[in-house]
Amino acid sequence: MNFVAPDVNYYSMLPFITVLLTAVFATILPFYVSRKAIAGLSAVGLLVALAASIGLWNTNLSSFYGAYRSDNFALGFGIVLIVGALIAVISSVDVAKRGGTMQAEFFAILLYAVSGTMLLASAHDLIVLLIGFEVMSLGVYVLSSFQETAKSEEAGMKYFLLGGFASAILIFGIALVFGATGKFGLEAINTAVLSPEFKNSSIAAVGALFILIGFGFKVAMAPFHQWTPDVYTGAPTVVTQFMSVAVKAAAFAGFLHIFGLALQNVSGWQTPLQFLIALTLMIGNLAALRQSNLKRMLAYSSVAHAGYVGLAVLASPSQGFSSALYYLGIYTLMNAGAFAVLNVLSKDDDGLEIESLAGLGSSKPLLAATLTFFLLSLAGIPPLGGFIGKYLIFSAAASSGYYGLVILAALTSAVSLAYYLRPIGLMYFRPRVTVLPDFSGRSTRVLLVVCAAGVLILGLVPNAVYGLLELVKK
Amino acid sequence: MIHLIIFIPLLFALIGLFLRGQARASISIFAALASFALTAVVWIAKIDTVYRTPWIPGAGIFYSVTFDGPSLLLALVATLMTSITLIYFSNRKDSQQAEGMYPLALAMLTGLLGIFAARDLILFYVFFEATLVPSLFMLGLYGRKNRVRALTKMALYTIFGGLLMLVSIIATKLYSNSPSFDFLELFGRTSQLDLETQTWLFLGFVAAFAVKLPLFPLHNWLPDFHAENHSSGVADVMGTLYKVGGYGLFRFALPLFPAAAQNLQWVFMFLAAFTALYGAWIAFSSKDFKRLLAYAGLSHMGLVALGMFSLNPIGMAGALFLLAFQGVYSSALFLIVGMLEERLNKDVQNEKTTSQALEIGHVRGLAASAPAFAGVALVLWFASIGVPGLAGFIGEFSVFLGAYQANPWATALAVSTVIASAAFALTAYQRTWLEETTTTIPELNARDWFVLVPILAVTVFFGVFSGSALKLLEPSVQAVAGLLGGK
Amino acid sequence: MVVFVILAVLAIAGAIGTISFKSGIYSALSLVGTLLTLAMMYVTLHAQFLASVQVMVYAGAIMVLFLFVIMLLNESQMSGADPLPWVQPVAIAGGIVLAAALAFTAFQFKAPKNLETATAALQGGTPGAIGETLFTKFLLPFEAVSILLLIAAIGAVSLVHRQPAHNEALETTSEHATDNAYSDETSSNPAKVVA
Amino acid sequence: MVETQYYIALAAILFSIGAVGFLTRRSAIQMFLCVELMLNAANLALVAFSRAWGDLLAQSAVFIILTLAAAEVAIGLGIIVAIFKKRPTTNVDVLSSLKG
Amino acid sequence: MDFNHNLFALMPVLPLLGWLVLIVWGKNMKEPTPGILASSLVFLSFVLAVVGFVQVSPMKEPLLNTLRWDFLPMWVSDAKGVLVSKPLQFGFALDHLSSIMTLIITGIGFLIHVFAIGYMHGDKGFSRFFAYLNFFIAMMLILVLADSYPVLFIGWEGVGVASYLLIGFWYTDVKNSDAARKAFIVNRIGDAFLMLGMFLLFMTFHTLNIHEINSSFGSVVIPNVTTISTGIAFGSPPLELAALFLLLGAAGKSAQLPLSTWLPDAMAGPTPVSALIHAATMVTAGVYLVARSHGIFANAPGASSWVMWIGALTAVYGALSAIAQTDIKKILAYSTVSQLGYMFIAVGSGAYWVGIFHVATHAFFKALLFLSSGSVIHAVGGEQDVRQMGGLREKLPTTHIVSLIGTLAIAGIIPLAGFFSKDAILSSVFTSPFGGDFSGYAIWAIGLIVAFLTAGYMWRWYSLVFLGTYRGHAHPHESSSVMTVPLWILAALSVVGGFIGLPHFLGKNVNWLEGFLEEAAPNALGFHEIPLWGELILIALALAAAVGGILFSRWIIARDGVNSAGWIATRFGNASRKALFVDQTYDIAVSAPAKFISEQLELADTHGLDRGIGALANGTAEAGASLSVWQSGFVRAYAIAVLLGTAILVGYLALRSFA
Repeated sequence: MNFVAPDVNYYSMLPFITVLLTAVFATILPFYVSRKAIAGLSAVGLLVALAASIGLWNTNLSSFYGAYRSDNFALGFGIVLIVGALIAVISSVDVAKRGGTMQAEFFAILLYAVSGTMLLASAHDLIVLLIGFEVMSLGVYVLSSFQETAKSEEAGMKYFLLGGFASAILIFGIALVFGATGKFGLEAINTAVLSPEFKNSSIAAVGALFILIGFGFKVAMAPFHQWTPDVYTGAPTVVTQFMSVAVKAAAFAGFLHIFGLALQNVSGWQTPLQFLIALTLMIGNLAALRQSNLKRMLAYSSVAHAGYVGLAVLASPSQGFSSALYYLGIYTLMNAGAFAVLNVLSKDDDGLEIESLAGLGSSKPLLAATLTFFLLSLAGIPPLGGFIGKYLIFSAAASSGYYGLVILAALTSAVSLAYYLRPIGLMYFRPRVTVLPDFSGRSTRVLLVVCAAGVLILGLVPNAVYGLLELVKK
Repeated sequence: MIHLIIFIPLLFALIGLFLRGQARASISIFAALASFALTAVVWIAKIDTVYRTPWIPGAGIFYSVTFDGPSLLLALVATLMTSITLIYFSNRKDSQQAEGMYPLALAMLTGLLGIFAARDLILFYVFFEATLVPSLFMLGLYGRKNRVRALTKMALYTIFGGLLMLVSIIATKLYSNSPSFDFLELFGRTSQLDLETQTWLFLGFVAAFAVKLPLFPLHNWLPDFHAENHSSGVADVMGTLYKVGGYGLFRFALPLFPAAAQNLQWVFMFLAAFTALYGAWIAFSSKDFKRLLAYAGLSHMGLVALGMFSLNPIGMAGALFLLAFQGVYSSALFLIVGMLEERLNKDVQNEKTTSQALEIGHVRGLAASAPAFAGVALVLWFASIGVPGLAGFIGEFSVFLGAYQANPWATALAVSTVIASAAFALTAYQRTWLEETTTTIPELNARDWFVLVPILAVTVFFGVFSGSALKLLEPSVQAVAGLLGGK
Repeated sequence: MVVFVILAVLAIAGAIGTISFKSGIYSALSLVGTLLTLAMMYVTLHAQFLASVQVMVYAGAIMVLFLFVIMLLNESQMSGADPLPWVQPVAIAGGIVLAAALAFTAFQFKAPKNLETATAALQGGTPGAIGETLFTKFLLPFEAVSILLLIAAIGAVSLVHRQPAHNEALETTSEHATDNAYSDETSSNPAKVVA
Repeated sequence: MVETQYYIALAAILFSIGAVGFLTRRSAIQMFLCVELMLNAANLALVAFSRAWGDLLAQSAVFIILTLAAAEVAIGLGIIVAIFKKRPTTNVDVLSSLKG
Repeated sequence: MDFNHNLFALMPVLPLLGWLVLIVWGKNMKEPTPGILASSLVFLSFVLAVVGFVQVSPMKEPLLNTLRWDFLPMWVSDAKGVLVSKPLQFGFALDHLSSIMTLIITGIGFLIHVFAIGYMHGDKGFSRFFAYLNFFIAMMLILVLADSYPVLFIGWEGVGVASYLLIGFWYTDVKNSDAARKAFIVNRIGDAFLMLGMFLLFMTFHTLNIHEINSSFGSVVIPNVTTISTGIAFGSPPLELAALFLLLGAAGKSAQLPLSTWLPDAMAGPTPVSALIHAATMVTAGVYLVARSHGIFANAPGASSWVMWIGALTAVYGALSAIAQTDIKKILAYSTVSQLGYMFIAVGSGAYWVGIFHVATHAFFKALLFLSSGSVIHAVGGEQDVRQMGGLREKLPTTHIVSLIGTLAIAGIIPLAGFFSKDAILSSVFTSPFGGDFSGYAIWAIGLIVAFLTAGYMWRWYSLVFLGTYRGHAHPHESSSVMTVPLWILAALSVVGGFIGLPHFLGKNVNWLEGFLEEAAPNALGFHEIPLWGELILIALALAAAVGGILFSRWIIARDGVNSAGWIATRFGNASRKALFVDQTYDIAVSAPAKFISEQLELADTHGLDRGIGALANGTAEAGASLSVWQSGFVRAYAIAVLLGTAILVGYLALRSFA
């Protein structure tokens, strides 16, 4: 029995390992060290992982026979995820007392979930991808029911049950895909599908469909989006922030990998996906119009944005990957920023009535200005990054011929202006009605300014980042 | 040199944010005058080099700007009028409460100069939408009672049109598979496209420009925008300058899709003529001065659209001339209304209600106490209804002359606006200035004259010696007309 | 073939039992029955090691945990009207459609190799064979699963650990939270709870 | 040797029964049981395919999914216990305060 | 800049300078200086006009000024179809026709300026009045000297603006401002048609230069652009339509029938204004336009006959309305409308020099009549109602004599100017090529009747004001010499004026004016000859009509007594005073519905469209609301969506592969 030495290349997994190590330390140390130190430790850990990912850029290493590959795509998503996690960690520091995220385990579980997302982003094997998916999901199930309030528990429960149901479907899909191709590796599946003696196209199609539904649920595409508003509103705001940004980005990484690489040539999933995207765009934007609670409105808006990124999945991999990555990068900054502002302004985790924002422009100028930046960028107003992101996605989808969807996306993003403009209008053009608590410490202020600057720079000088993404093209 | 002109106002707007009171006023006025001076230098030194650097090379977007004929003329008018308006605003007593106007106006000026200079479609779109934000803030921060309704209406109209244009911009680049969005590269390729695609792409562009012009069905935001704006008229002036629909049509929509333009010519000419008549006809019975001027502006824009869609060189040159100089005298009328309102509202309360003073017929016979003021107002009203010898006539006459060659019936309809505009202008003028005196107002003082003299000079000078402005427009109109094969 | 039919019928009966029994215990027990039948099926599919693992881990550990929790919560019978009466028939119809479609696609499966040669490579799914693949070709998932178990453990602990959070702010919120949690609960709960 | 199609058909049927069970039962634990059933159906399909392809990888994948199910049970029951300890019933419809 | 070419172009510049000076520094000038300044500037223009007249009379071609600049953008596609930019030049041209007009404008203008110094004595806006008068003279000169239609249009609208300012001079009274606004708007309607005419001309001739168009009938080279054989045949449809547009434009300015309602109201302005603008110069601009574009009208028979018919109908309408008027100036206003009708008959008949001849003579005696009524009003302290006057023969001897001369002149008594010009009109319409078989004679007959009526109402005017006993209660006194001197000059001109256009029977080349205008405004071809005795009969009949009119009027006044306004009481009298109710019909038929529609549109636009857009907006919002209802909060409801989604998609795939 010849013993085949496993090809383990630790250097390529450096960012993943650093996050894992920080998670382990964060699990052990809280018995000796104060909670703030743990937050600092996790932030440092994430920064080291960030540095490692940037270091690995363009190296295109892989280990475990290609099951774990740290190519530019994975590293790009890794960076986006780490930034999302960093924002969550920093903004959790100021609201720890109120947000019920006091226990030290909060950071441990958060970091484990982040490692899960990084695994998901760099996996080139269905099973590894599944494990990353599950680690992330379990982490977030726990985090969303972290607060001892009825709302948080209800959110956790709902998310867990529906999540379990969806992952069962996902696993059945993986089984069917294996059945049809006999392979787990993404490239291997693709070669199997293209090879002449590939016979089980219908099994593969059904398998692809099941995987589409599994990921559709996690990415919150209509009609599987229904859990998002309830869970986002119920969970603590910091967790919602992390979920809406990092979890969604990681899910899209998996989505792109599977449907961009493995099932590229399997027919049958494109039309349902178009139908899902159209539904998501409409439901996401229309439902948000009538919301009176800012947190719930941002939840529906994140559903809508899932629709926009879905367009990138449809587009050809060469353009689709880079525009999706750029969009998710910008989305992370602006959405996490918006949640950070919401976080410091609300007295509890039930979110904030939009009406109570009235007059914020004069009472808390910095918060109001940064929130305006984020909302305008979410709406896609030109000078800011949101516009460039939307433009790239629209042109990627248009170049693969999905004009109908692009026009629908344009119209729904016009509708989205209505509900993004309302808070801005209230903040600046209405006298103050209620006094809002302000938990923002120095760290959140710096965070907000950095995010707003990021959004502006990515809007004005996108080439600095987008140029790098050129290399993501396969 | 060109970037200096475009970005000086924005730079000083940011600096101005940190200053207060008189310092902010003088900085802002200096910025506007500086950009005006530089534009004048560009005009005299005839610099029309195209400056082009990659902005997002991956997506084929380049930062290419130049000031050729029409954009230079429009830029001159924009910078001149902004500096005059800011000087006027600094004279006003209530400029302390609305200090935000300075940076916002300068930000808008940068946007406008960007629009006129941009040669890359995406760059044009970015400036086109970005200019909307300061305008919305001006309306929102310093508007009247139901300003938020007007604000949302304007925002939605513009964004809807804008996004449709964005989609057709993307589709243009793809269909004509040109390497970049640069107008010169797209220019040759799009005319080979078949008529059907050209028409769809053309309609995408026209949707955005029809909102901005505005043309009939999409004009509903304009009266509310002007009625609800700050009574000093600064926001209205910037709004008048922001009517870039006509320029957009001339620069991008018509040359890129000649076949579609010729095919749909008669539809849009009748629509434009109808808008002109519709605007003038409603102006006759509008109650409030601001609304009256809004509808008068709508009627002017109808004529600009008529000239543009006539695809006839004379018509287009006239439309550009009218577009440029209506920026001068229509804005001046808004300033006159502002001065009037300031004189009548001695105790300017900052409660944002529609002040009585602006209602037509509320006060009468002001000429008795301020004859010079009445004279200046009369000259500006005559310029706005196109009495020969003033700048309005040159534009209007050439628009009609050109449009008649293309479509006599639509022009006949449009010429009737000449009568309707005389009716509403003189009625409004008579209600406030003539008839028996009900109130007396102070005569124009030195500072008012300092604001009004340049405007009158420009209106009269370019009404008679219009040659120099026409020489500016000639080359590019000749090029576009040659392409469109106008009759 | 006969063995397969018997086992299939048993499995389906067990599954139907799990979903139809009212009380938790009976459905858990019928699920255990299904699991055991599946283990036997694995044997026929040349996966002896998996069969034993299934029996030990799944039927043994996990189901015991389930029974333990069901006992712990001694939840009474489901009472009160179902707030969503239309869910049941729609679910059943949907399930049938799904089953039919899947079964139909299943029968379209064309085996890539003939069974004999394929099963030979399996070496009967003995622990040795599986161990070898696990530690060579399948090493990364094997390691990755360890993270999964780690987070499961910490998650469970932190969920329990939540209650006696020691900071005063949370103290107040938690008392306050739990009281109103029930108050609005019962009022909003349409099903009249039998005390 | 029984053909693989039959095993897959059986897996499909078990999967659908699990799905229906998830929707009809109103107690959280029983819904969770149904999810476990669906997972087992998937395992069966995988084992059947591993025999069809003669590839032990699928069996080790089943091994992984087993541990995954175990972890999920740990967390799931943790949450269920944490939540329903304070509530009289494990009826999941009770948890419907978040809506709109 | 060579001097002799651009000297005449200075004519409009001087009064414009006067306007500028008076507007800016007018206020701080003491009473008479603005008047003197304005009058002297107009006098200088008059000198320039005379110099121009001397300079241009020997020349055949029009004298073009060299100081030109680009005014309007214009493109013409040359032979190869390539667009060549040929912008329209802002320039002037002086030829025989325009030099005569400049003489009339500056001459009469100067006299009226001098008269106005006396008339406007003591008025608060003294300098403003003379500024506006100078502005008017400048604009009228631009109109007359223009060498292309758009430059003519500048003068055209310029005089419209001047008349608006002057009619509404005493703006504090609502009636005056309304009259001014009405005048401007009705003029604007005429201008709109003139514009359409210009566009059509450009479409057919590719140029708007007047001399190029007039000379382009038959194939001729249009300098340095193209040699196009115009192919514009005699009476071709675009030509007829263009001529019609020009006619409607002229009708607007010269208060012909469709657009004649504004002139009587224009009397609200001061009397010198009525004399200068609404008698002598501005209203004749329409006649000048037709004469200037003689090429077009000569080749458009249909349009020319239209011109004649409109002239005839307006003449009758004017005469009938003038008979029963009670306001001294209103009588003269309607008389002007009727005389303008005469001029349109003349130019319509193709004899353009006759039209200009009547413009000249009419300018003399109508200005005379207006100024004398001005001095009468001045004497009786602003009273304008003839029923409060009478018996002023003794108190105002000079005004009486000059008014008598004026009345006889306008009636057309033998040696005075009116006789010759009216006779020339009647004989030209009698022999006109455009008369066709019937309409020539019919219009001649109408002309005779109008001559009879004119003599009648003028004599009534004279007798009501000067004969009988003084019915008013002011104490009239003769006006100062500054007002009587212009009256005497005008009286002399009314007497002598007729001799520049003696009738043919006195000899072939004895008629100076026809010869002088041979090139500038050649007659249309095809005047048929009438024998000598025929001409004599026509003259006799014309004279008979005039004398008969006067005798009839004397008989009526003798019958009902000079003080009783017998004619007014009858129903016919009432209709005549209301100017045949034309004004009222316009208000009901045109302005009321236009105002109503405008109000409805305004309401619809501000609220109607709002509701529409509002409905759309909350429509989408409602859709959003219904979605949140679907979000029921029950876990199992969400799961159902997942299951159904799966079932449908898989079913779809199965079916697809099955089908």
